[in-house]
Amino acid sequence: MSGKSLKAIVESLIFVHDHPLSLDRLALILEEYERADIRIALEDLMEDYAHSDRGVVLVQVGGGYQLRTRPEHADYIRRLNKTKGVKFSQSSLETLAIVAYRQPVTRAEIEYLRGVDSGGVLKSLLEKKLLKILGKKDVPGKPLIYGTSREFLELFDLKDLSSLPTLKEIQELAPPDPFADQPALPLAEEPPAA
Amino acid sequence: MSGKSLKAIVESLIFVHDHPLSLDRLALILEEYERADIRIALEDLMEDYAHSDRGVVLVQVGGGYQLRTRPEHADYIRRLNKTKGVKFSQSSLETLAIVAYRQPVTRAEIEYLRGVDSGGVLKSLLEKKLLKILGKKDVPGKPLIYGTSREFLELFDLKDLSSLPTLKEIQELAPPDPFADQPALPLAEEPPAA
Amino acid sequence: MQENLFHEAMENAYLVQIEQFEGPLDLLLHLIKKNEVDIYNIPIAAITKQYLEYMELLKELNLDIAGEFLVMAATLLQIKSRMLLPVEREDEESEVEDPRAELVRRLLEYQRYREASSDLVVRNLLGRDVFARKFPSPELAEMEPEEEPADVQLFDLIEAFRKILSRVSVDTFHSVGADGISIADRISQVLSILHEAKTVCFDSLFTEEMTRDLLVVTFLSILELCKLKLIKIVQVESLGSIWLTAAATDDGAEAAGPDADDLELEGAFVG
Repeated sequence: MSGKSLKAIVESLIFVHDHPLSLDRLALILEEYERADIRIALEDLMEDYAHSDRGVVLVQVGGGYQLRTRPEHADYIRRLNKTKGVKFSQSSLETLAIVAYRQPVTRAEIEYLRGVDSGGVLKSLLEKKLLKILGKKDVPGKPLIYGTSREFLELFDLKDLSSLPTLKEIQELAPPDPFADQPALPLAEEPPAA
Repeated sequence: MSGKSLKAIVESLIFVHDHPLSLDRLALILEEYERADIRIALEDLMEDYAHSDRGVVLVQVGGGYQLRTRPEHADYIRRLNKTKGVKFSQSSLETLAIVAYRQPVTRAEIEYLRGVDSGGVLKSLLEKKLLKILGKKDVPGKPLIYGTSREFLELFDLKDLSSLPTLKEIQELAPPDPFADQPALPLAEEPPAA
Repeated sequence: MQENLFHEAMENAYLVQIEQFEGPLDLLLHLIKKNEVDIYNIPIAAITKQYLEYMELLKELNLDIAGEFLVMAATLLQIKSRMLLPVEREDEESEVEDPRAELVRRLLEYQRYREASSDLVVRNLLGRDVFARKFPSPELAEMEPEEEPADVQLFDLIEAFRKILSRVSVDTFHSVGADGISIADRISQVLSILHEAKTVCFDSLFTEEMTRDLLVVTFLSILELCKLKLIKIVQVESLGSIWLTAAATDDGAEAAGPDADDLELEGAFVG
C-alpha cells in the first residue's frame, strides 16, 4: 500500500516509458539502489505479472522491459483505434478553416490560399460530411463551390455559423505589445520585518 | 490466467489509450458486453488497484478512467523523463480558476474579477488547450465565452468539474469593531439577525 | 513609519520583479495584509497613501504603469473623499452604502479566486506529480489508424486559418498594404476601369511595377468581384488570355455595390 517499494518504483518507470527500459538504465536512474536489488525487483515483477489474469503483461523485449497488452486482446484494441478520432491532419484543418471562414469558396481559391493542390483533402472532407457542395459558381468553367455542413457545426459544438469566432476576436485578445521586449526591472521588495 | 475476462479487457484498453477512457466509450467499443457488466469490471479494477502496492493506480479523471503513476514516485520519473514538469504563472492560475468556477465566462467578466487585462493570458491558455471557446454570449456585442477543457481536468487530476474543491464562501458581514475609527461596512445583502 | 516603506526597501536592495503584483487588486490585498488591517474596515486614507507611494516609485523607476493601476488610484481617492463627507443620519430607513463596499466586494472575490488558484496548483498535476502514458502504444501503432474527426477544437481551426493568412502575405488581409490600398479600394478601382473599358485583359491589371502586396490585393479583389457576381471572367480558348467584363447592369445589380454581408465577412480577417 505504501507504493514506495522498489518493485513499485520500477513498475512505474517501465509504465511511463515509451520504450523498453533496460536494467542498465534503471540502475542509472535509481542510483541509490543496488543493481542486484533492482534485478530482484524486476524478477518479482515478472513473476507477479505472469501469475495474474490481468490485461497487461510485462515482457522482455529489445534488451529491456516493457508493459504490453495481452496479444489475445488485439481485437478489442483495434476497435479502440477505429473509434479513436485520430487528430486532424494539418491539411484537413487548413482546408476546413478556409472553407469555414471564406465560404462559399471554390477549390481554386482554397488552393490559392494554401498554395498546394487540395483536391484530395476536399474529397476526404466531403466524405466525412464536414463540407458540402453548395452549387456551381456562375463563372466560366462552372467550378463547384463549397461550404461547411451541419456536421461541421456539430463537431465544433456551434449553434450556427455566426457563432464561429472570427480571427479578429482572437487577435484582439493579445494585440502585439510594443513593450514586449522591455526587460523586467529590479524593484525593491518590502523590507524584512524589523 | 486466461486474460480474456472482461476486467482484463477493460484494463488493457485503458492501458493502451493515451487519454482517460470513459464508460460510454468502453460500452461503445465492447458492444457485445452489457454496460452494467463493464461498469462492474471497472469498479473491480479500481478496487484491485487501490488494494495493491503497485507503482500504478487507476484514477477517475477528465470524465474517464486512466492509469497513472503514484505521486510519491514523481521524483524517479522526473529523472527518467528529465523534465521538471509544468509551471504556471500566477496570472495563468488565477485565470484558470476564474474560468473553472465561473464558466461559461466572458473576457470582460474575467478582467473585472482580476482587475487587469487578461487577453494575453487567455490566448496562451487557449493555445495550451486548457481553455476552450464555448461560443458567443447572446448579449449585445456577442462576446466569446470560455470554459475549461478536458485537458484542464486531466492536468489537475479532476474527475469532472463538480469535483473542483468548493469555492470558499465570502464572509458577508464583519463583526462591528468598536475601536474602529471608521464606521463598519454595511456589506450584508441580508440584514443581520436583529 | 509606513511612509518610507518602499524607499527603505530600495535601500535594503531587496530585488523583486514588477510582476510581483498581478494588478491593483493584488497590490491592495498585499497592502492590507502587510498593515494587518481588517479587509471589512479598510483604513482607506492610509492604504491610499501607500498605494500612491507605490505608483510614485514605479514612476521614479521609469516604469510604465498599467492603466488599471491608475484607474484604481482614482477610485481610491474618490472613496477617500467620500469617506470625509458627513454621514446623513436623518433617514434611517435608506441606509447609505459605505463608499468602500464595492471595492471590498471586489477584493474579497479576487481573494477567493486567488485561494482557488493555490488549491489548484497543489493538486497532483499530470506531468509534474503523476504521469500517464502520453504516447501512442506500440500495440496501436502496429494497427492501421482510421481517420475520424474528433480531437479538434475551435481554436485549432482559427489558428490554422491565421497561419494560412500569415503565410500568404502579412499584408494581404490588412486593410492597408504597402501601397496603402485595401481590397475594398482595389475593388472599386477595378470596377471603374471596367466601366470605361467594358472589357479588360486580366494580365493588364497586373503590371510589373506593382508590389507583391498590390498583386495579391488585386487578385483577391477579382475573386471578390466574381463572388459578388459583379464581373465575369472569360477565357476564349484554353491557355488563352483571360478577359474580365462587367456583369450585366440592366437590373441595377452593379449599383447595389458589394454586398454588405460579404464586406463584413472580409472585415473579420482584417487585422
